[in-house]
Amino acid sequence: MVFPKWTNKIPVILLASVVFFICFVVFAFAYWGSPKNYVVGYQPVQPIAFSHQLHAGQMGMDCRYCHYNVERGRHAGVPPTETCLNCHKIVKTDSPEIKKLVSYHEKGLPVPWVRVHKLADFAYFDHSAHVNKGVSCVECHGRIDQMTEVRIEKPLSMGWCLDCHRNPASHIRDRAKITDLAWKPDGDPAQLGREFMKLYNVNPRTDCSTCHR
Amino acid sequence: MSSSAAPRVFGVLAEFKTPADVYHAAEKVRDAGYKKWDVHSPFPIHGIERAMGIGDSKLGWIAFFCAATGAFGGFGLQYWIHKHAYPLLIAGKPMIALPAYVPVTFEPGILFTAFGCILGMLALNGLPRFYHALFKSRNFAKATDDGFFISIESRDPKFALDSARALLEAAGGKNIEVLED
Amino acid sequence: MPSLNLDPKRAAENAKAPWKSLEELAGSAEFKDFASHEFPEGADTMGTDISRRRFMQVMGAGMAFAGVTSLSGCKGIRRPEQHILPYNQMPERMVPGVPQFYATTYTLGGDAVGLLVEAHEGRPTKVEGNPSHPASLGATSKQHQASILDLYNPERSQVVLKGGKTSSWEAFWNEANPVFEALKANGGEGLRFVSGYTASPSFRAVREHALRTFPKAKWVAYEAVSRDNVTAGMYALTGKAAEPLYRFAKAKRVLSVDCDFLEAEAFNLVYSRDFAQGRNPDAGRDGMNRLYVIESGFSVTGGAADHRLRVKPSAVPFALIALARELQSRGLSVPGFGADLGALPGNAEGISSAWIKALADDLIKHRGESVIAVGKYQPAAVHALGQALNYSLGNLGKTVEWKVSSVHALNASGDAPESGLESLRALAADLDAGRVSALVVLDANPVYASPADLALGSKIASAKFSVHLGGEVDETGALTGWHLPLSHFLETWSDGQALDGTTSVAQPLVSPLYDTLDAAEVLAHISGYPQTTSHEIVRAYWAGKSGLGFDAAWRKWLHDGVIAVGGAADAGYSPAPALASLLRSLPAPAQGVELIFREDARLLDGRFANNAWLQEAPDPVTKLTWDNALLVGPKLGESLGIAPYLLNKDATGTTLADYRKRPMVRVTVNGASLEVAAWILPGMAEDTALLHLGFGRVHVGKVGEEAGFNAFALANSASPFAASGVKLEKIDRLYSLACTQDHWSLMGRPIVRTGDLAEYLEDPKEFASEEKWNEHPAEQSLWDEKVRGTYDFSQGMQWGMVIDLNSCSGCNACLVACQSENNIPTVGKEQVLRGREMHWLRLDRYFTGDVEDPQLEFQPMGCQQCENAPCEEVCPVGATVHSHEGLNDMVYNRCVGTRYCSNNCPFKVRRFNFFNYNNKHTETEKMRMNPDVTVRFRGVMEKCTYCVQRIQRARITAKNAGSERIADGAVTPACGQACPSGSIVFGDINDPQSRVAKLKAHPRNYGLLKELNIKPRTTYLARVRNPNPALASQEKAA
Amino acid sequence: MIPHRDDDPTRRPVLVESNDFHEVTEIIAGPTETPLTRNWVLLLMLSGSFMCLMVGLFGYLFWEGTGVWGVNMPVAWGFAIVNFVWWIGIGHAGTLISAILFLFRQRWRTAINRFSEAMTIFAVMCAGVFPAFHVGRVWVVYYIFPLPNQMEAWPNTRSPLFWDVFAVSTYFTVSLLFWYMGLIPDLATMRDRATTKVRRFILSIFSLGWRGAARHWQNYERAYLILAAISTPLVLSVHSIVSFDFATSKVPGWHTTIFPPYFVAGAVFSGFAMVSTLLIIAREVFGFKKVVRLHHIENMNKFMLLTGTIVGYAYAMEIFVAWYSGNIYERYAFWNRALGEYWWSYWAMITCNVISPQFFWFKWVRRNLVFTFILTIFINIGMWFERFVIVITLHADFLPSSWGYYRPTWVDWWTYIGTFGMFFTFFLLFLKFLPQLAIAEVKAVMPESNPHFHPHDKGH
Repeated sequence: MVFPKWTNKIPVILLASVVFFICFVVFAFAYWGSPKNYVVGYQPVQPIAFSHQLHAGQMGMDCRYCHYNVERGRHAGVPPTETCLNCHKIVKTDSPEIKKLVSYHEKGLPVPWVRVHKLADFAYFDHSAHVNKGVSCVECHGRIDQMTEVRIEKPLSMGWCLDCHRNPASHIRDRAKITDLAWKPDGDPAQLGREFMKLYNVNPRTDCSTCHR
Repeated sequence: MSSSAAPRVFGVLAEFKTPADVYHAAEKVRDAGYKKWDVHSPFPIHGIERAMGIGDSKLGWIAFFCAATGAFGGFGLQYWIHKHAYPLLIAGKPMIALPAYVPVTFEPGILFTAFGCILGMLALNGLPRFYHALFKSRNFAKATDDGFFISIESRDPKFALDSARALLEAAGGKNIEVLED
Repeated sequence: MPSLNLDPKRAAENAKAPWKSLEELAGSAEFKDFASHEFPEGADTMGTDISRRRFMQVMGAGMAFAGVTSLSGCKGIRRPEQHILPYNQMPERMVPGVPQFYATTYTLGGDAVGLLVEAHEGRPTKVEGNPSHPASLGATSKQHQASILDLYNPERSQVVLKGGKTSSWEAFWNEANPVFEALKANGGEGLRFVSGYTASPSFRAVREHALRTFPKAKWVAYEAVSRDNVTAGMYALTGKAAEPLYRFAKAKRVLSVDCDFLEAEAFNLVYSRDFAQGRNPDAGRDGMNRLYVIESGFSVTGGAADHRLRVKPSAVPFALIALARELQSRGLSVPGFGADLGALPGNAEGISSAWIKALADDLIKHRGESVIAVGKYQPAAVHALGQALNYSLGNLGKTVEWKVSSVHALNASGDAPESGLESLRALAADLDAGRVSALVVLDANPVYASPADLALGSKIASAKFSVHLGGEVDETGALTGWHLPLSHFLETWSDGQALDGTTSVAQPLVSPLYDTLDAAEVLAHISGYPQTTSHEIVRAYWAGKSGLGFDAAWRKWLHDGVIAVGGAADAGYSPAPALASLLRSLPAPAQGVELIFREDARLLDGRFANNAWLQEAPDPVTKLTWDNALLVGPKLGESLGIAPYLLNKDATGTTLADYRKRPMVRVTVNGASLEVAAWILPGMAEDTALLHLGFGRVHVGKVGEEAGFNAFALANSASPFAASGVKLEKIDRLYSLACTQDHWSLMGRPIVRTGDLAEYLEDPKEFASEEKWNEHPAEQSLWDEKVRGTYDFSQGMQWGMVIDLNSCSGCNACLVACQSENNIPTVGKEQVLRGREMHWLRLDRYFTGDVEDPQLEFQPMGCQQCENAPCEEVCPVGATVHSHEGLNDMVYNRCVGTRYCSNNCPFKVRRFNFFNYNNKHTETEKMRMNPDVTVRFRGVMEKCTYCVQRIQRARITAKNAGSERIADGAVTPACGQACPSGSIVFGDINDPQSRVAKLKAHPRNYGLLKELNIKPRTTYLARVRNPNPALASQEKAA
Repeated sequence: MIPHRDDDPTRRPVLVESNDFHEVTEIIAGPTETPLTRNWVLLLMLSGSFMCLMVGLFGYLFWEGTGVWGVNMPVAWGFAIVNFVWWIGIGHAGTLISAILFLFRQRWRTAINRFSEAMTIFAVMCAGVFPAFHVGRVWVVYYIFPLPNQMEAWPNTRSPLFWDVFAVSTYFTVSLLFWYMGLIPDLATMRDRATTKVRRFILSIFSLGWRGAARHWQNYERAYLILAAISTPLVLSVHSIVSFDFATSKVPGWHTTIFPPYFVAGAVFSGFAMVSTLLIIAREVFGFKKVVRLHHIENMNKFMLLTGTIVGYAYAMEIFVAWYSGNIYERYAFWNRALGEYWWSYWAMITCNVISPQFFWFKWVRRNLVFTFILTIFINIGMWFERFVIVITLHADFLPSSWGYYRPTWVDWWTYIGTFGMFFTFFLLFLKFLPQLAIAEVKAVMPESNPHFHPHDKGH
């Protein structure tokens, strides 16, 4: 059996397509496999249409009014229903959303908020340790004050954590400003950050046991 | 390769019985000054390249290049990991613990060389190539069994059908065929 | 009441798909229900976002799996929708993620110990000792540590049962009330209460009220292993029911007559601490105490002895008598005994007179600073004599105190304290005679835990109306008409009075997980006590005691965990006339093989038989888990023809060729007979066999069933703890015994370093030095160890540990504490047999010297945190690497499980999850987990990390307070915190002022395997013995 | 490619008892063209079913966890590693024969190289499955490879296991390439003999259009030479690195510098043993008596004698060093090997590995197929025990308190047996469908292949 001439092209074509395929696979992992793709943008629907954009943004409430444990504990904490009712006993009591809230409260049931930001369970992140060293909410959560429905803005991956733990300077700011999500440093943020690092003696660790126990 | 409408001649093919015959025939063809021609045998004939007057193989250089790439790559990877990417203290050793880097410097070197050799060999030989005019000759099947052949290609500037055939006949070639491309 | 944990289907699902259970967990309606209704207002824990997260945390490894599958990008697995369930009202002072500690009290068998319990968002997760409670001093026993497991035990009884069928409290009261009304009418004729001894004043008050309500009723207070003999002996001596308390810290010479005061006796936590204090070799020749032990078995106290005299059980009293004679002959008067001592039979054989003489000399030399301690199993006479000797030696008031006991408050009136066994015998008789119409058993299990000859089990039926209140449906509960679920001590209010009179309040950490009541509450209902809830009962009782300013006081008590320290009245020396006859009543030394029964070191009298941590904690001396065995000495073993199985390799100390199968023996005594597995224990007295109580339970959960052999079946109420004329014969059956240490010899290796005080004082430097112990030079490093990138161990905080082998008693409390703190799974007998136990901390036990009469060495062995860690260099993925503070970090979620690290670990302290040991947990069991520690998944290596989670917590607290340094003592690993003798010291070795740094500089300090140049961070203080020169010379001669 | 006889120092008698190239082709390529025999199919089904068993057991392991094996603490490595090292050792003969003997101009190698290279590849496959599956979390085993990832975490390249991954995978790849390259001309031969279209098509694809042109032969020979040159250090490095898995550790009985040479010698030893075991069978079954001749077997027996003696020397030297070091742990480790719980495995090893090869001092034994066959079986068993003895040394290391015992479970046993199924499945396929000797090479070493050959000086 004699092969037709054109078959001599096959090896070349084959070679080319293999090269292409490999490149594609690499790209596919780098893109779709990266948390930048599959973590960022997660935005579940919440049982009650609570808008951070309205409360934190327009009305300029401080994050810590609701997440009051952020400076003391590992967890910023989701406020107990009664915290909402502090205001909403009076304010907008007729809104259907508030009615939902109240009914939960009366039934003595917790509001089943859907969890948005979540690290792997073997990663131990402590809010107080970061916030007290001048790491702003915005560094990990993004501009919550502009979100009507909360979404993930940062990859929250180990590599991403390490990047900051290795050179934190540009992520450190004045403690007074941590909840001011819109705040922009005048001048080089890294320069400013280095000063606050000295002030708060920030020396982040990269030991495994810093986050994994 | 050109694909003109009219089938043009590929060249002449002649068979010889023994390695000795083909060896001496090759010397004659060489002396006749042909360039685009070749000897086909079921096994490598000792010293045939001298009889054909062809130069040395380039493969060594390819292999050497691949070896260097592999070894440097292997070492570089380890150096980069422990010096820059992931500098963790392990068993109290310094970040750059050279003796520990030897195996993974050596092995990639070998691996790359091996690929270099095989792929280089195929590339130099223009393989894989499934179509070739010679395959049209039934007789040529012997070339992988017990037949010895000389083929002179029409691409050769000195090529002239009659003179080539005459030369091969004179050299003792049997079953001389003219093959179309 | 949703029962989360009784759903085998769910458990099975979890077993199949551990990671899947996360979604189930988050999703399950059951769970939400649980979250919102299980606990009233503040106590709700499961519903917060926090415990949701931490709850996930415990499934960490499971999530690791999900994390991997997430590469596939499959939405469902990638992001299981989880809900955050916030409180409706936030409980006061709760900071999510920051544990809270509450003081409470644990009472057991008439003694009380103060505890601090750690709670995460309302879930109690860990038990610690209360430093300000004199019976704890911050230490805990293994039972304290393990008690938390019972709270979440899915098999604990949760509902009222009638004849074994599910019923309700309502139904019970409907039936019970008329009965008790009738009884009230007839004054309680035929009513019997059975309970254990109680240390709770408020409960005693309720009890007295009940007995006033039912004047004709009888109260049977019974403990299988009680201190009746002690109080009886003291009564003979002082005319009061009293308890001797020893001050070992001040004692220079200690004689223990079968008294395991380091583990088994009441107050052992304090005794361990005090004894360790007095054991300091740096105090010089006369500063360090010397311990003589006379015993038949082999206890950890015997292991701590400088001189140990092995005596057959029936001869033990006569050893003391011999001593008394000896002392008498040296002009020491023993008031009340003078005459009799002469009249008594002569020395029993096996008691070396030289030994007694030397001891007598020593005691005479140290009048007023010695202690003679007598064990609770010894008859009253021996106690009386022993304490009389203390008196004559002038120890009373100095090293020994006699305190009036409140345990027998029933008859504080002055007549002899009644013995629990006698009152139980009376009950049996009454039942036989049909004199019992109503039987109320409150948190006791006499059917199992009583000598076989009483045959209570067969008799209970004769009571028309019978109730059992208990934490589990045990042998007793299975026979009574009704079974009522009992609240765990962390779920209810109570109080306690320790032997020294210290009183404290016990407050609950959670409200009852199930619909349960505690004994006081039930009794209050029955007897119409003014208060009915435990909270009211306790408050009212103490309000009555305190009067004005009660609320402030109450709050302080709850905070401190102590009401008043001490306060028990002294009992003076006033011998009763009966004293003389006591000694004569002693049975003469017996011939032939004798058998003794002892409380098991872990399960006690069997009340902890369903506690997996304790079942798997090795017995301190035999290292057996999940079973008891008939312990015999090598010689006796030889004569029984079982020794070859067990000592075929004593040259190397290997115990067994086939390490799984042990020979069995038929024991015949008191007309009963039992087939038990036998175990050769070096150091047992001649012709003596020992069998521990507490095993072989029938009505017990999955954990306890088929564990060991029931020794009570052999016991006789005439003498419940010893039997003579025992017949032992080998039967050709084999039995698997899971031992965690197959090998007992040191092989002459410089691992445990010990020596005599004389040597030490002669040249402290040389005592534990490498030069002396290790002729092989240390390997040199190939590297310049200064060049380590950013790692410099001379900078910052560098963690290290020192363990003092001199004071470690080997009690295993650290092991259980570690298990509780680090979510270490139990693996079960089969896996232990395969050598797969998971304990991060072992207690290595070695025998040295003569196989018949060896010395015992203990060595706690956890990860040594080597600076040049062999495990690290072989891990291909860097799952175990070093931290800047010198910790050998283990990263579970990076581990692929090549197990090479374990091979290369010279100490073999790494543990591997051969199976998914953590996927069997029910939802309630998960509540027990420490949320600060990842729960490891199958295929992952794990090990001790110096409790790095505690270090991190301390660091963050310090940093938030603006300081870089963690103060010395701010971090204590679980083991060190539990250790009764304070042998484990942890801290920053770079801080010259820290305790650990000082100890590292101590001449007795040495590290293991120096020749490997691994630089372990855990080092040991060599052990110093203080033998009596007189005896030492003889022993050399012999 | 085989240098001319004149520069062959050993001046061996010619390889094949034939002076006709075509006959050689017939002898070797012929069997691949005959229809399948019943026995062959039965054998294939048998070995195939064992292979399935192996696959099933690995599935079971994957589902349940490593606990289904007998491994424990302290013996955290068991059969898996024993079998791994054993198979990889067997896989050493092939490359050794094709590379080292080639460089040493041992033309008799031609009789066995194709055969033993095939064996090498299948043995390495059997070896490879063990390290892959013995880890606790197979699904994250990719952590070991230096792949960029979102954790920005990298492997520890100082770990012997990391070296191992590279060594074994390199060895497998290179052996495979080497083997395939050798096959190309023979596939062409078969292509040109092919009678059916399908067969011809497939063979054409795999022979890549080989035309036996002199220019091709030139590059081909050069490639072969270079591969041989690099394979020689490779084959030595692989088992050295495998030995590092033990030698770089702290475990007494492992922690010794003698391991690399002694492992390599052992590997060659077992490799040759397995080759002759299989070759003797094949020779009888397929009647290669004309090609694989007695003196080839004898040569291999001499190799076994040599390497076996080296191994024996290593055993002795280990013990001497342990004693001489004065290190109590080392001393006990060896005392324990010989007289401890697992004494029987040690003496099985000594008997099979040190004593049995000594019979090869006698020429008549070396040339007696039955004896050779039996002895090679002994050696295979002995080398397995050697690895068992080494791994089991774990059961008693530094602290007596941590000493334990190891007992394989039924899963251990059947997984090991299953790998034989895998090995023979592939081997049977090879025997049937590929030329079992290098046709071109055999022809090339026939005196007739020499262009200056004259019938009168044939065979001198």
